[in-house]
Amino acid sequence: MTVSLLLNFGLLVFLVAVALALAHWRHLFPVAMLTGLYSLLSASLFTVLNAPDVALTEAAVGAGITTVLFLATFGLTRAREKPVKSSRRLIGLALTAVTGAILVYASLDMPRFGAPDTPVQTHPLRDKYLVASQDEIHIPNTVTAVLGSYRGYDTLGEVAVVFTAGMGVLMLLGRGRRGRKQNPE
Amino acid sequence: MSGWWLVALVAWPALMAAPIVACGRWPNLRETLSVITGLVLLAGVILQIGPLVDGGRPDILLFSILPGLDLHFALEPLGLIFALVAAGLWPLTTIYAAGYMRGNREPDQTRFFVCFALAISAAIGMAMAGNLVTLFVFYEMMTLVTYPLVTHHGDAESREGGRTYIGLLMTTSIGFFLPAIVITWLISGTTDFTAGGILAGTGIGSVGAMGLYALFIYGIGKAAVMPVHRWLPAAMVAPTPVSALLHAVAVVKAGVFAVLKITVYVFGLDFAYQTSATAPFLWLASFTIIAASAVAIYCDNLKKRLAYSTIGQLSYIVLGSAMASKLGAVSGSLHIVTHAFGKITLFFCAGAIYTACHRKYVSELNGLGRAMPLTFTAFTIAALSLIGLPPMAGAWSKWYLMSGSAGVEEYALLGVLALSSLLNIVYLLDIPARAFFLPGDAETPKGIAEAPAACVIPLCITAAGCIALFFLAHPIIDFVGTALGGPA
Amino acid sequence: MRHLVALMSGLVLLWLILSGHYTPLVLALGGLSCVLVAWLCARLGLVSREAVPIALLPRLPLYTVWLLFQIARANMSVTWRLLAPRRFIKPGLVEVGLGQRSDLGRAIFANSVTLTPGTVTIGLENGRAMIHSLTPLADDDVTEGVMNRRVRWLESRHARAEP
Amino acid sequence: MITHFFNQMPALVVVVPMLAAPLVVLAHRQWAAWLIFVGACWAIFGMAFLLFVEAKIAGQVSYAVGGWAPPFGIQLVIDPFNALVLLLVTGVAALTSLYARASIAAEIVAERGYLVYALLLLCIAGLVGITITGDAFNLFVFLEISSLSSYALIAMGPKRRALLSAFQYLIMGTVGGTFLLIGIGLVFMMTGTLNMADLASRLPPVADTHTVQAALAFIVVGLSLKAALFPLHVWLPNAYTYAPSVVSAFISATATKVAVYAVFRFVFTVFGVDYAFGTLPLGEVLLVLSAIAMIAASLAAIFQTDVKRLLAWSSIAQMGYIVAGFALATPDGISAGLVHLLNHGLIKGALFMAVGALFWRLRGSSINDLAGMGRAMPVTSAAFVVGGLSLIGVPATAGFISKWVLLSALFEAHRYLLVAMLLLASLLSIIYVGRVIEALYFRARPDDVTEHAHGEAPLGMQLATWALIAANIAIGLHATPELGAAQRAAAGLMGGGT
Amino acid sequence: MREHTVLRIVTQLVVAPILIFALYVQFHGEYSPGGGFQAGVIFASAIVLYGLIFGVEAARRAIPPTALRIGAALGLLVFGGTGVATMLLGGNFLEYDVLLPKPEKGQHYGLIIIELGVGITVASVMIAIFYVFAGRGRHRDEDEPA
Amino acid sequence: MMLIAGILGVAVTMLLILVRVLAGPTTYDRILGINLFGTKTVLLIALVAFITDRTDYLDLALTYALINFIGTIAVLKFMQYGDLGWAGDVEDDTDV
Amino acid sequence: MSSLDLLDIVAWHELGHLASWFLIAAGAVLSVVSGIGMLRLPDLYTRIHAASVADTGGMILILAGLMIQAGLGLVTAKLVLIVIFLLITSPTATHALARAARQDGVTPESNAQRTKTTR
Repeated sequence: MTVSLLLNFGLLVFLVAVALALAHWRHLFPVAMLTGLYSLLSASLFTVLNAPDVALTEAAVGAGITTVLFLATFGLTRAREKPVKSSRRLIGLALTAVTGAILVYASLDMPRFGAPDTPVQTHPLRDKYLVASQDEIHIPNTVTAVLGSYRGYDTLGEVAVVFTAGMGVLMLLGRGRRGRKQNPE
Repeated sequence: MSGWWLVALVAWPALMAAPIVACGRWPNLRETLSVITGLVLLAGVILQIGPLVDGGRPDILLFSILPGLDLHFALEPLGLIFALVAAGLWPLTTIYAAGYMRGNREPDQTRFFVCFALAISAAIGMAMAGNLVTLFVFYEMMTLVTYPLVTHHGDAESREGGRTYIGLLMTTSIGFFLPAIVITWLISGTTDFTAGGILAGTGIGSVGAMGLYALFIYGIGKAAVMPVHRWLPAAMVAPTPVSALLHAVAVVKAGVFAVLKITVYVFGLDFAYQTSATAPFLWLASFTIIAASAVAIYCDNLKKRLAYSTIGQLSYIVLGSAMASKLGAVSGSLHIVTHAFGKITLFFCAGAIYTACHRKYVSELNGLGRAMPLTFTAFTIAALSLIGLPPMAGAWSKWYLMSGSAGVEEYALLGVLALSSLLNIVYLLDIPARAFFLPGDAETPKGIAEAPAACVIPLCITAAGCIALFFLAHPIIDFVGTALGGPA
Repeated sequence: MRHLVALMSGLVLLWLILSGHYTPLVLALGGLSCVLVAWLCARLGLVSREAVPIALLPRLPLYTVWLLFQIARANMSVTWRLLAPRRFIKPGLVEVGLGQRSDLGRAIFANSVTLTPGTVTIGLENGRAMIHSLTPLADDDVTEGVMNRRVRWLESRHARAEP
Repeated sequence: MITHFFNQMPALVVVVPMLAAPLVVLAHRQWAAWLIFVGACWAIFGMAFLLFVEAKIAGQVSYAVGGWAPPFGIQLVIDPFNALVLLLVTGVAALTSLYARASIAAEIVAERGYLVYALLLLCIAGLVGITITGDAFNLFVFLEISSLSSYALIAMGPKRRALLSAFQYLIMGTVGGTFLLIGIGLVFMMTGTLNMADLASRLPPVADTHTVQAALAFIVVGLSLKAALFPLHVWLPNAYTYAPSVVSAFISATATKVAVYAVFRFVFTVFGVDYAFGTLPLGEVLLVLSAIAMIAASLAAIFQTDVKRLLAWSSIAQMGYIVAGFALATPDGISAGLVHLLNHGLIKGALFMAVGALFWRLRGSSINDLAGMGRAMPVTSAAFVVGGLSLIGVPATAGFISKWVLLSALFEAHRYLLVAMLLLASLLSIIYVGRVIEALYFRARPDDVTEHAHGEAPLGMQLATWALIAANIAIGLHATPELGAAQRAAAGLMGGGT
Repeated sequence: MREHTVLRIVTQLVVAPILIFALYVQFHGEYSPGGGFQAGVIFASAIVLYGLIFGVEAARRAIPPTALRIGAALGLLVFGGTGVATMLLGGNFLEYDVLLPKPEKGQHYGLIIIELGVGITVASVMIAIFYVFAGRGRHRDEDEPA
Repeated sequence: MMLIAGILGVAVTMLLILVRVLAGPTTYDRILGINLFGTKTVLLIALVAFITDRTDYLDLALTYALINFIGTIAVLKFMQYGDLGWAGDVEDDTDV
Repeated sequence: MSSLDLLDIVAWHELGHLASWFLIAAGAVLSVVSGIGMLRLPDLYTRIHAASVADTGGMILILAGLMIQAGLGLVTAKLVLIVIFLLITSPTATHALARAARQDGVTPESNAQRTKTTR
């Protein structure tokens, strides 16, 4: 268990380092690449945390698609971030700090991570999903059972989200935008 | 059944607005229709006199907007008086307006007549309102439909005037009137006008009542108690028939009528007297009377002078209400009538002068009396009525005001009234005096140069009305008196 | 057609290895998947000699073993250099003429070179490969042409089929 | 079979628009897309009405998606509170469907039209989903659907700036969504459940922890961003201004309202009024913010030169009214807030539709463009006038009802300062509405605009606009049913149970 | 980048395995990590790879945008349609029990169908987004057909 | 035990690579680092799969093995052409 | 079953264990060394060489160690697949990288450019 803990810790430190670099760099190439790195790290972390489904998602999306889409977007725009007024950056920093502070505040009373007596572990949901699902749905991967059946409605919603995103992109950037009726500014 | 009469009367002019719009392309038809509408309305209102004198109180609860908040019509003597004034003067104004608008080739005449009809509808609605909410509904409706009339010309000056007009009226009504109604509702659980007042017996204290009354008085901006009088001179940018309507028939009368009605039926004369909720307004109204009259003296613009005169005269009525006595209320309601006839005549005359020779400043009127004898004779009669000289109608209202003041033992008010009469003489009689006795300048027309008949006939009729009312005043007083309780 | 069959069998094999569930349902889905992928590959133009290099198959195992051996050897030498003082590193560039007749062969050569630590192909065009090496020794290894020959051997049947 | 259908309505009301969207994409042709759009919108409107009635009779309608009993599966709940919101959303959607055809044909290139319909349907599905779900995470999912579709729709606006404003909205919306998600995560961590009713019963024991406090903060802030609650309103003026007319109309009438609904669904149902308003000072904070919103946003509205932007600022102010009502946390206050939530939806929908109709004719929406249009498009202008009066709160319009109930609630709660603020904001609204009306009727058309700037908008647009206006007047004249429904909802919320 | 020999060859070799792997992930969601969403993304990344090397036009010829549009819609319809089917069969929305006589069988098949729906939509949308984005680079600003 | 050693080794390597990625100096260095990082992730996941005895995690590793290089290629292509969709056999492919 | 057989099995087991141990440890060491190389070496091209140590040697050794752990079966097959795919894709990426770097004008740190040609 300690190794896992150590690994968690190490990966988190890596994540923080990458995140800081992400925030720091103005040129967008390295940023696009670093997001790839970020996803590699998170995938590892999720694996270590025993969440292979999430890790696989992260792997599939982060390794293949994210970088490509980032770059494609740069192709549409420009590869360098516009310098932002320092005041706005300060505001952003302040907001981030406040959010972080609240999170830290929130963490003061959180149940211990992974402890068996946390509300999440003691709630009847856990038994239902991990035990009863084997009888009710008969498939070994409870994650799929939860996502597909118990919370299938959420998943439907998420598919709709993906569909929305796709249609939105098609609408905004698809064929013939140039020809659309446009008022001069 | 009789309740539906009220609804019909309120709805009638509004409904007739549609055919008036439809006839927009044929001016003759349109104006005939307007006049007919007015006459029918008048007939309808007159038909109500009989039942009311017999003690009938038609009443109808149309439907409720919110629980306890109804659209409720009810007719009682005060309302009938106001309705009669409005309905009676409207056809005349319409005829006059037809002549005036054509004589001056005004644009958008259809819109003008439609708004006119709607304004009358609103006035009748106020007259027949059975509760505060209904009163408020039609009060606001009147503000809104008269706004296009004020802004009629659409140029920068009239837009500015219109802004002041609607801005001030809406501000006061939403800022003070509405909360006052809400408070009344919250305190008493109803807004229905009831004899003896709905606030009586609710345990509201003297200070509270005083504050509430202030909210009402300043909420009803149409009553033009200083300092919320600014809209009235501003509205003078409108065509003269509009001014006539605003200042004599619909708007300002609606304001003071609302004050009167609230004093009598919301506070109740006894309650108001006991809590002396209205007392401060004796002095505020007095101040308004004197100040407005003083300002009027210095106004060279004829219509503006009349406007300030109106402000002063309205405060007579507020004063009457604020006395919180039967006599005060009677004199106030009487003054609604007499001032209506007097002031509409004056405005008709001003409009006639403008139509005939395009003069709008007092200083330009020298010597015009010979060219427009009918007009200036009528002007003189009306002026005398406002000043309060017998045998003009105004004499009675002033008389009762004075006795009212004496009745509530505020003798200082007598002085105020006397002083104001003096000032009235100065600024009103100044005009016919110039016209008749001073020599005209080079451009003064020689011979008779009256305005079109459509303008002159109405003003003659109203001038005659001023005299006739002198003899008809007592039935009115008795009639109103039956409706009022409270200390005499 | 040959290639399609080969592709299909490859896919089926892959599926069987990946799946590990041999119920009728899963197998049926697997069959469908293979057909779908094959059809898609056909549409993408991926059912060709280049994309399904069946001709290499007979000699591939031997080549792989040899290559692994090379990799092992190179690993040892490079690992040592990574830790040794800087002077043991003498990078250099070599241009090598390629004898392979097909692009497939050239690609295999380039990747094999890259795979062996110590050498990396940094250019491949017009029948010539530009190779960067960590040490002259490794450089010699390539220029000796051993790997070149091996790849030629690997692709010989394949290349013959080329018109 | 029929009863089965009735039992399925809570799911159908979401599923119909959600599945109509892909059908629209498959149909591809614009008229077919429109027909599907209209059919779906009216179908869910009908269902929403039936559900409303059902919720009124039964007190609460609950539906277990997937047949899994509540804490295990996702539950849809329709109670008097959200039945009203549902009615608003679907009603406006139904009218939007009539309005959309001409407006979209005029503003969006033809081969893209079907996508606009699809995204509108998705947006509707998202909003309806948020409204009726009884599950915290599910709410987030549908929030994302509605947000994503609205970003895209706003970006379709006819000016280039539309992209920028959509981007701005996207950034803030994403932050909001993330906050909400964090909040839900924290709550989940403390209770182990996502079902709102279950949460409500499991939170009290752990309510006194930093985690739950932070969760409340995150959820409220996140949703307030979507609701454009001052000072989180920054995205709204641009978004409403540059969006296509039909999108402005629909979104202004529904999206922020649903977000406010969601805020108070969490605050009242999940966290409980005693906790949020008693233990924590949420009520005071919201009251102060809403007071500022009323005044500041109204002032800002006065200085706008574009009518859509003006209305957008006014929306921010009006959100202040709504929130003020809810934040009183008295039965009267909540019902007043709810009444204004509905009324404002109707008012703003009507106004934006009217402006859209003017835009349809003018290709512009600045106040100067509108000069003299009262004569050129009398019917539309009249609609705007009535809508504007309702916004001001003139009697016999829905706005008056709002103002009345809000004022009485504020008086009851002895919040006299807020009364003053509310009145002041109303007065400011006279000024900004007045500016537009003045331009419509009392200014001459510019001389250089002669061609094509005359004649009314197509029937569909007018029909939709006037239907909303009629609703305004109807409510203004007879609001007893609405208030009754709102009071039932308030009673339910104060009772604490879902 | 077709002239890049190594990349071209390797891409040709790798696309088919990626595709089959994607379908494996798709259909083994019940047994091992993954499911429709991941499968869709992996599937799409194969096509993306192909598009990178052979050009978007080539990819578009093989998988036309219309097919993607239909696919995206179809996936959502498959998922939602399953729910509607359960309603028609007398259950609640997405209550797969009623699909087949045995509830757990119904659950199993229901899950397979909806995961398929997820996969189709995700793959289609991802590819479509790639088409749209990648087809609008600096090289062809003018004659852009997207 | 041995697995732990393996994990530690991989983790340390990751750290070293991370330093290189963040240090640069050229973009290509970074890309190289990230690419290598991908391989390390594959190893890490495989090792974790064995340590937790969940061999189905290997699918994850396989995913990376299959598609990790797509990102790298995309970056390279973009750096070269500024466009991802371009077929690229028309211009400037004269190679040395 | 004789005791000898039993011993035999245990020995085999131990041996497998040992081999696996060795392979993984060696892989880890190679990995780390290549990481050090990544930091130490002077320019991009030389660093590529360092990287390829981890890419090939480290990877193969560790996965081979795992294969021994898993024994003959599907798991090993999967590991083999991983190895194969990595062997195909990672040099490709490296090559593409090196080529792009060169075309971009990143010059190798090299004193002599020798050219030899074999047939």
